[in-house]
Amino acid sequence: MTERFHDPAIHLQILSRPELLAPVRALVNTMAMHEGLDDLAACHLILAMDEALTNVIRHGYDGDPNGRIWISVRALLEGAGLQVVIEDRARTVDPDALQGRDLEDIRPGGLGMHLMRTLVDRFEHAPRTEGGMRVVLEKRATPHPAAAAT
Amino acid sequence: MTERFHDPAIHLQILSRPELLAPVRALVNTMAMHEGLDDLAACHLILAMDEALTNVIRHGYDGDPNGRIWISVRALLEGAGLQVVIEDRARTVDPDALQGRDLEDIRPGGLGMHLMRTLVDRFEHAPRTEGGMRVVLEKRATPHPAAAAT
Amino acid sequence: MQPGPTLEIAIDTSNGATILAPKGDVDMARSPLMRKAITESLQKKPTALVLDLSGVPYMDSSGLATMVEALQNARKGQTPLKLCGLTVRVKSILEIARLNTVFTIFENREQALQG
Amino acid sequence: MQPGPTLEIAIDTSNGATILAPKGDVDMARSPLMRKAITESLQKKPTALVLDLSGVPYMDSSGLATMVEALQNARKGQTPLKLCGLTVRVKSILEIARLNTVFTIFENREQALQG
Ligand SMILES: Nc1ncnc2c1ncn2[C@@H]1O[C@H](COP(=O)(O)OP(=O)(O)O)[C@@H](O)[C@H]1O
Ligand SMILES: Nc1ncnc2c1ncn2[C@@H]1O[C@H](COP(=O)(O)OP(=O)(O)O)[C@@H](O)[C@H]1O
Repeated sequence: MTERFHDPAIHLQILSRPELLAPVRALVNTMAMHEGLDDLAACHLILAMDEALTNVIRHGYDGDPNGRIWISVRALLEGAGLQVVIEDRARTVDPDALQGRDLEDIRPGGLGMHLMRTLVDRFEHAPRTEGGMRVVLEKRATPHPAAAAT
Repeated sequence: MTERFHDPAIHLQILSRPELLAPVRALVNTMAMHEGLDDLAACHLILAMDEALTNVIRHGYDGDPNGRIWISVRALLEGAGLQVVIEDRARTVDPDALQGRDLEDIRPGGLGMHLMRTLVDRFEHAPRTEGGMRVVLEKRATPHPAAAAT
Repeated sequence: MQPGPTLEIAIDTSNGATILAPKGDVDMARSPLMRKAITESLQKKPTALVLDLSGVPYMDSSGLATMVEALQNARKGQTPLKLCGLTVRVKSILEIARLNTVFTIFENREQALQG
Repeated sequence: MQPGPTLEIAIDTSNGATILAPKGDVDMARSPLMRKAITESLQKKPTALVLDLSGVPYMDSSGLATMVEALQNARKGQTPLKLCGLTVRVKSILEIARLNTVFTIFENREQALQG
């Protein structure tokens, strides 16, 4: 897998606090535009990241403002795009249990899982061997390129 | 010193690449506005940080794109404001030797040291015991408050 | 000492209708502030509640949830809830959440007040 | 494969004068692109070179250095160099570097072309 990516250009460690979502979005949005994503693609990537971080803060760390979250951001090697990896040492959950709700069922909340799956070209949610969870998000400038294997 | 600050809310590790200046400025600018700095104060803090990072990339790592730079950002405890600490493992220099030039001498370059000293309420430049340099920058919402000691 | 999250919300009235115009990203940190403003406005039983989102460059699912809750509460009190001024990004987010057909959406404030 | 830094620079001409309007932050990554555009423009010996900075929200010392160099080269070629459209942030940065009196600065493009 490593040969598919540039070095992670940026590693972040943040505390599990809602007020840090905006600065992290600003950083990734700027990187995304630099890596060739257009305005909406950049928006969709930062929304997926925001939803993942919100879940870690709210459900993973149960609102504890001193949990640690690690975020690494790197350019994709093949074509323009960005990868964001989010890791925590919070609650470990079975990804299959986190399905989110049916969108036809209009009610407040329960949108995050659906948004993450819809917004990016690659979405992975897995337990870490060290405990906690890892979310991988990838967004390409031209979604799902046929030339991904070359 | 530690009791004067909140936990560093954000730790960053970036590679010594000019294209990463913009994303880091976006992050710190958003945090600065959240911490109560006005638009110009936020601009002055990110400019001072930008100058420090530019010097590390250009002079410290001599343009090597794979040097590591660590940035930590925290809120000041007393009154609104932000502290940014920049650390590297590049060349260790004597801070007294880095005076920058006289502003009356109009020529391209040599402005960075002057800007850093002028733009923030606290500026420190020191060798790290582990090698490399550390720059400390602090910007308050109300510059130089008399109540700093309370 | 750390200033909390703030969301500037301009409140206007027009012929008995209330217009709320938040300014800034509506995310997990800020949506509770929008929620509070909406709840307080609905309690005053305006003829309509207009959310002017022209100053909102970004919204996440906590903002969407706040608006869905607002819609449900508005319906209970029989107050029409109208959105207007959606930025390109927020429009796209509403569409992806398939909420664009759930809300009554107008181009701008004037049309929302008339419609 | 990594797209390099880009700085969109609109180039206009008016009565023999050249107007360069960069769009974006002019920092260490982007100032070489502005430098190149300025050098190429000066070589063509326009009657004046106007830098319209209304699309530049931010500039660091590498951008300032580029402009000081531009001023020196413009003087050598006896081409008047004029700045206009400074945003509040860029104006403040020029003042702190005490370069605001070194450059000839106009409110907008029209005044720069006349002045
Ligand atoms: N990181 C996590 N740790 C534990 N539980 C989680 C995590 N992420 C999501 N969940 C669970 O999955 C459910 C669905 O998540 P989501 O679709 O984001 O909706 P919401 O967060 O609004 O409830 C959550 O309600 C929560 O129970
Ligand atoms: N981190 C650093 N490592 C080594 N030398 C440095 C560093 N920062 C500054 N310097 C030296 O100090 C000088 C003045 O820096 P500055 O005022 O920023 O101007 P400039 O970078 O444009 O030359 C530089 O030219 C360089 O020789």
